[in-house]
Amino acid sequence: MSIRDLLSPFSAWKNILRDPVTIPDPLNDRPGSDRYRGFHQNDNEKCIGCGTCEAICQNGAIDMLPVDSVATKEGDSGLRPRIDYGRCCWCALCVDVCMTGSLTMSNEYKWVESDPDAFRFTPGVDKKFWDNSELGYKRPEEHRLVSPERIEMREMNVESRIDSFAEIVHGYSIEEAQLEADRCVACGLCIATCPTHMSIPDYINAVREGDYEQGLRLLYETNPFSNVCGRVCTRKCESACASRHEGEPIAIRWLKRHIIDQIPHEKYREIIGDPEPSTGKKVAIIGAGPAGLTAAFDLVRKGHEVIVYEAKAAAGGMTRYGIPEYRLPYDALDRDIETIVSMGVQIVYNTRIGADIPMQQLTQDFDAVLLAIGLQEGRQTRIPNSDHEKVYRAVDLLDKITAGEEFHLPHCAVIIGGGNVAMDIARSIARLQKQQYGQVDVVLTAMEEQQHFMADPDEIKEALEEGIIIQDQCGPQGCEIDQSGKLIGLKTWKVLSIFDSEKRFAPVYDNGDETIHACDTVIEAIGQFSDISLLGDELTEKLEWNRGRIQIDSDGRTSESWLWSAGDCVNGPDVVHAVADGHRVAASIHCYITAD
Amino acid sequence: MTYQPDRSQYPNKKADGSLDIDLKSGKFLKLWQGPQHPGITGNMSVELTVCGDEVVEGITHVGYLHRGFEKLMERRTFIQCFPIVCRICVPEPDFNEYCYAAAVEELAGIEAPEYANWIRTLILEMGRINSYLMYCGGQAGSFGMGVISQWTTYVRDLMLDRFEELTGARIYHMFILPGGVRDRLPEGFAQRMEETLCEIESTMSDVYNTMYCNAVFKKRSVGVGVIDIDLMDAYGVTGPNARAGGVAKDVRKDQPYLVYPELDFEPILGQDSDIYTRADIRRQDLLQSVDLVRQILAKMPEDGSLMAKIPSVMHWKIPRGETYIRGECSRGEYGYYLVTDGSGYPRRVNVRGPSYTHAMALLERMIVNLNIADVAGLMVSLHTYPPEIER
Amino acid sequence: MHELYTKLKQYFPLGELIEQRDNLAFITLKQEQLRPVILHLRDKENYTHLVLLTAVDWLEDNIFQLTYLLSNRANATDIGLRVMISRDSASMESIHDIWPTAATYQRELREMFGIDFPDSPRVNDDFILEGWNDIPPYRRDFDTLKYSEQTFSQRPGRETKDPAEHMKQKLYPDGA
Amino acid sequence: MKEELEKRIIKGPDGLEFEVEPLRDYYCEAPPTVMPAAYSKIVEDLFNWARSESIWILGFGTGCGAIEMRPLMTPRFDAYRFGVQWRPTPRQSNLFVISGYLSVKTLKRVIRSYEQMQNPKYVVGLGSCTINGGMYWDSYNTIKRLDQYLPVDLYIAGCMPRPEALLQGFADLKKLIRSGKAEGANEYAEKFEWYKANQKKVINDWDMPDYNW
Repeated sequence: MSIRDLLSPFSAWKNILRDPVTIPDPLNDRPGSDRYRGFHQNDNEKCIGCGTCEAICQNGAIDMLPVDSVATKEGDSGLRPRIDYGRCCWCALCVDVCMTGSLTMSNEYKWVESDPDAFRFTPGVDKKFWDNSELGYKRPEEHRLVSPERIEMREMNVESRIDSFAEIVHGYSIEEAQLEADRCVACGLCIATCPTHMSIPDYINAVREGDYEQGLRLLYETNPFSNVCGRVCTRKCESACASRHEGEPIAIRWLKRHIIDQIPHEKYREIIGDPEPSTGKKVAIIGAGPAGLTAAFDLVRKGHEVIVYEAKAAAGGMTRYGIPEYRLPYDALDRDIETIVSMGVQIVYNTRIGADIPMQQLTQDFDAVLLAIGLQEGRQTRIPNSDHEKVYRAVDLLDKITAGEEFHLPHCAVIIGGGNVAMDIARSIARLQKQQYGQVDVVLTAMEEQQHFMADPDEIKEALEEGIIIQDQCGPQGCEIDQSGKLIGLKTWKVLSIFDSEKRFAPVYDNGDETIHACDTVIEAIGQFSDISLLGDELTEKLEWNRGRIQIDSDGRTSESWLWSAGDCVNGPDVVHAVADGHRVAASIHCYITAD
Repeated sequence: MTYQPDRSQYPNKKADGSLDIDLKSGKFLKLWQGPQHPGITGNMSVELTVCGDEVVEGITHVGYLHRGFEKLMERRTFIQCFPIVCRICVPEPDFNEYCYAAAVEELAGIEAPEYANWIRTLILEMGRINSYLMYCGGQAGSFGMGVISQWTTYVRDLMLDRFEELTGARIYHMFILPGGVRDRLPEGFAQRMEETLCEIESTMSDVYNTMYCNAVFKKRSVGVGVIDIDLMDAYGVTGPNARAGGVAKDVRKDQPYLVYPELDFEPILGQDSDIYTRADIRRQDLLQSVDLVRQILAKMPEDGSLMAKIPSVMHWKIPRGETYIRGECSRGEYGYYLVTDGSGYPRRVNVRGPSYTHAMALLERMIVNLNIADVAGLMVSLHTYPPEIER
Repeated sequence: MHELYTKLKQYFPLGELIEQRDNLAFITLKQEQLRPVILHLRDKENYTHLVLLTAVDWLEDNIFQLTYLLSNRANATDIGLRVMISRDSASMESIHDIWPTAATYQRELREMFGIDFPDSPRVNDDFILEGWNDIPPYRRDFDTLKYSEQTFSQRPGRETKDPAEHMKQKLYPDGA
Repeated sequence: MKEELEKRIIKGPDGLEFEVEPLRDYYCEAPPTVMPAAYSKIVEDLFNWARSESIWILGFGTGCGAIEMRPLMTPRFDAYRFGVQWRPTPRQSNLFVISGYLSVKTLKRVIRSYEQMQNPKYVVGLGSCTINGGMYWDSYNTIKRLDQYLPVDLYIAGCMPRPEALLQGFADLKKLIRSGKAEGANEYAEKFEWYKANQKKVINDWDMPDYNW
């Protein structure tokens, strides 16, 4: 033992001169650090109540409960997370996974109570002293637990698709679909928004599990037009998707299509199952479009006999005669129809009710009749000279293209309208021009600004890629005709505003900003209406009407107890709405005819 | 002049090697050290049978902190396991986070970005410093020197402040997650860290003068609690406990992980394998970690990616496989054995904390013939943390 | 690793080799081969350090997998020896005479999995649990949540709603 | 029953033999009783003030929260200046800080330690685990609600609560004691049967008398 070992401990005495390190007021001197994970905050405006925080919490600390200040609406469940601080471990996984970024943490950390039940609270709703705290943990920018980017859909490039009507979109491979399905947090906010309330999280889960038969079964529970909707659905669901807020929504439509693609068509019947035994009841349906056939499918499954009368030579309605082949190939549509027919639905083609069979006949022969005639007539702009023979309606042309009828293909076309039908006709014409003339010359004019077009943004993007020229904010004023009576162009004025302060249609133009779009053909694509002459005068007289449309109740039933109406002719053009409608009236008809 | 106890009263060995202790004889006394006892590390207990003031048998009892982590993890998804693993070892939680994250990454075929690996290394070394500081206080306290723990706890708290600003929490950082780390270094972190490191160094020099160069401490620790070299393998001794006996084992060198290959350090070795040597190895290790933190802050890239691309955590499945990941924590080899079965949950997780062997079989062997007063000192010198034994 | 495997194969019938990393491999063994292989590895191949001994419950195959992880300190490589034993009256030879520290692991396995290691010291004593009267908790067929709910009372007053269900009730209660 | 709890004859160093029956000799069988307040309110207030200013904590780190005790005991946070200090034995303590989760095995020791503490005594629960099970809500080995087994005066939120939060807790506890509302010990005596029943429901090998002080 050295003398040093005895003396050196005394060196500690030098600390006598040191300032104390004690924190004078530890209760107030020590705020949590900038990124401290303290007590929770929730921005209720941003929160959509998707419950992903509840799902990821390994402590079961979060409950989703309705709160008074928030209403349930599309894309917002109206529930808000209530956190149990008898469970929480402040790991911030809930903050990390929050789909909107509404959930954050303050840097406050002092909370003492005698009552153990007081530690349950709804952040942002129950007032707490840390509600306005600025500092604290927010999810760092790069730190994402669920990928915000959707898996890109492989599709044909512009060069190979511009002269072809082959389907553009290739569909996901199994790996791609599973990656995309993995992005879904299965919150179910989309279900309420889908018109037919498809069980979206469940069939996405089927994709994830690779259980496509279960997926198909789920699809057919709510939608016999899954081939169609998997391709051309307006996918309202994706606008309610929780992933939309901090990234791209889940590609719900493509995942639906993926399920369809994975199962051979021969197996559909087996998976869907057989109809119920016959009830002996008969239902007539007018129009073999999505609404009519969906209702037919439902009713046949219930054991009723259904005969569908179709004026055209093939079924599908607007999905066949309105939507071009490159978006919805006919064989895909045929598969949906074949499945429906295989369930026992009889379709009588080329038979126009009113002309070939009188309406009265149906009322006598059937227990119920459904009117699902769609919107087959194109609206007209009624601008000067729009009665010229080279001014067409888009639906008429699309119909001709589908039916393979001859028509004069314009060298240079101007289209009026900014909706999906305008895009369809523009892109169809462009393809035909490329095939026949070798070059595209299509101008699309619309009153709205391009970002407010009714058309799907993907459609606009692809149209532009295909060489279609879009001129927005152009209000059509008249067709220009030369001395020989030949159509030479469309005159438009620049649109300053479309609606007035009460949201009524009242366009204001700058007539000094006039453009003549040179062309040999003008195509109007500004909307459609129904031809209801088939009803006959007597029935038309008897029915109740509402602004030119047949008055129906919430089940789609008209004022005549045996007649229902459904589909586009009731709701306006949308496939998935038509399907939803089909279900609704089928349920109502089933109730009616089985009641007595 | 060494103390020669009177061993005439000692129990005989039975045929199977165990001691023939007859409590009814009145020669022996059962003494429970723990779980509620100032001379025990954490919530565990040692059941001592003493004869006079010498221990003839010591049996470790654990399980007071058992929460069943390995079971709980089997019903949590891979991301949900991440916040709970750090609870397995309270004073040095980060190794759990790292080992778990690395095991998941290996089985899922993910590679964490380089920048994240630098931050991970930084956190692990900070954690080692903290753990050693706690040890120093405890070791001094076990021999009656309360003031050392006053100092080291203070500087440890400064380090906790650094942890807080970096990770957002003081004790359970939950910062290293499968795929990377949560966030980057805050503004001005390196400078504040340097101040903290200087404070630690100056405190450690005080500790050196008052504890390591202290006749009382030396008297009680030199030559006491020697782990023979041939026990090292038999009892699975790792870390400073092994290095104090000259076994040059340091996972950071032997199976380098994270960015250790790019750091400059040599394992610190001792000779005598007694309490004093182990304490001294840990002091040097601490200073080495201080140096490593400096190296990391100097060498790490300015910026980089924090997270590798990981599958969506809500539906993360990992194919069937098994692996073992180890790291060199302040007490020795910390390891995670992870088995996956293709589902979204771990099939089995086994946590191999160094205390498991040190505090059970080894302690029970070393404690025999020790003076009662030295039991606490020996236990602390093996540097065991009960929660990682029973998990 | 492959080299060692080929070498071992000359002496012992071995199962498959899984090379997880350069320095970590798993070899499956027959139950009765374990002791000779361990002794060989320890004495001839310098695998002197038992890192861990644990079990995995493959309930659906009615098998316990025992993993003995051995480490070679000199060249820093690890071998995991996997032994599959039947779950029914599971029992395994003790190796506490090879590594005294194995006794602790065996005690834990006895308690948490119910695997018996005859002759292992204090193997039947309470280790971590005290007064346990259910099936061993690490077995897959033990449901910890259920046990916890039955044994301990949770604080009442918690309820939660499913967003999709709630929206259905609020927005389209009749299903359409 | 454990060997050391069995009745036995012991021969003392002086050669005299005597009988030892641990369960009777080491414990007291009398159940706890309610301690009435002092006759005069002024005196009781004075007592309560004195109690509130001498919070002596039992040094028993039952769970992870114990790690934040040491900073409190040391100069930086220095709880001693607030009249808070740590004692090594229950006999000298009046505050039991349950630092987080309690495994069943520890609960048994906690009950013994608590019962050995002198009246009036207080219990503070740290963190989520004492309130509703915390992150071990589905564990088979931890209790979920501390108030089923011991009367709890205060809970401090956090996992784990920081030293500052603990200091806040001590400050609140002082207020509680001064206002005469910290009556845990009396509550324990009043509802003794209920507490015992709860305790025995989870502690399977109950090998001690019902009350041991």
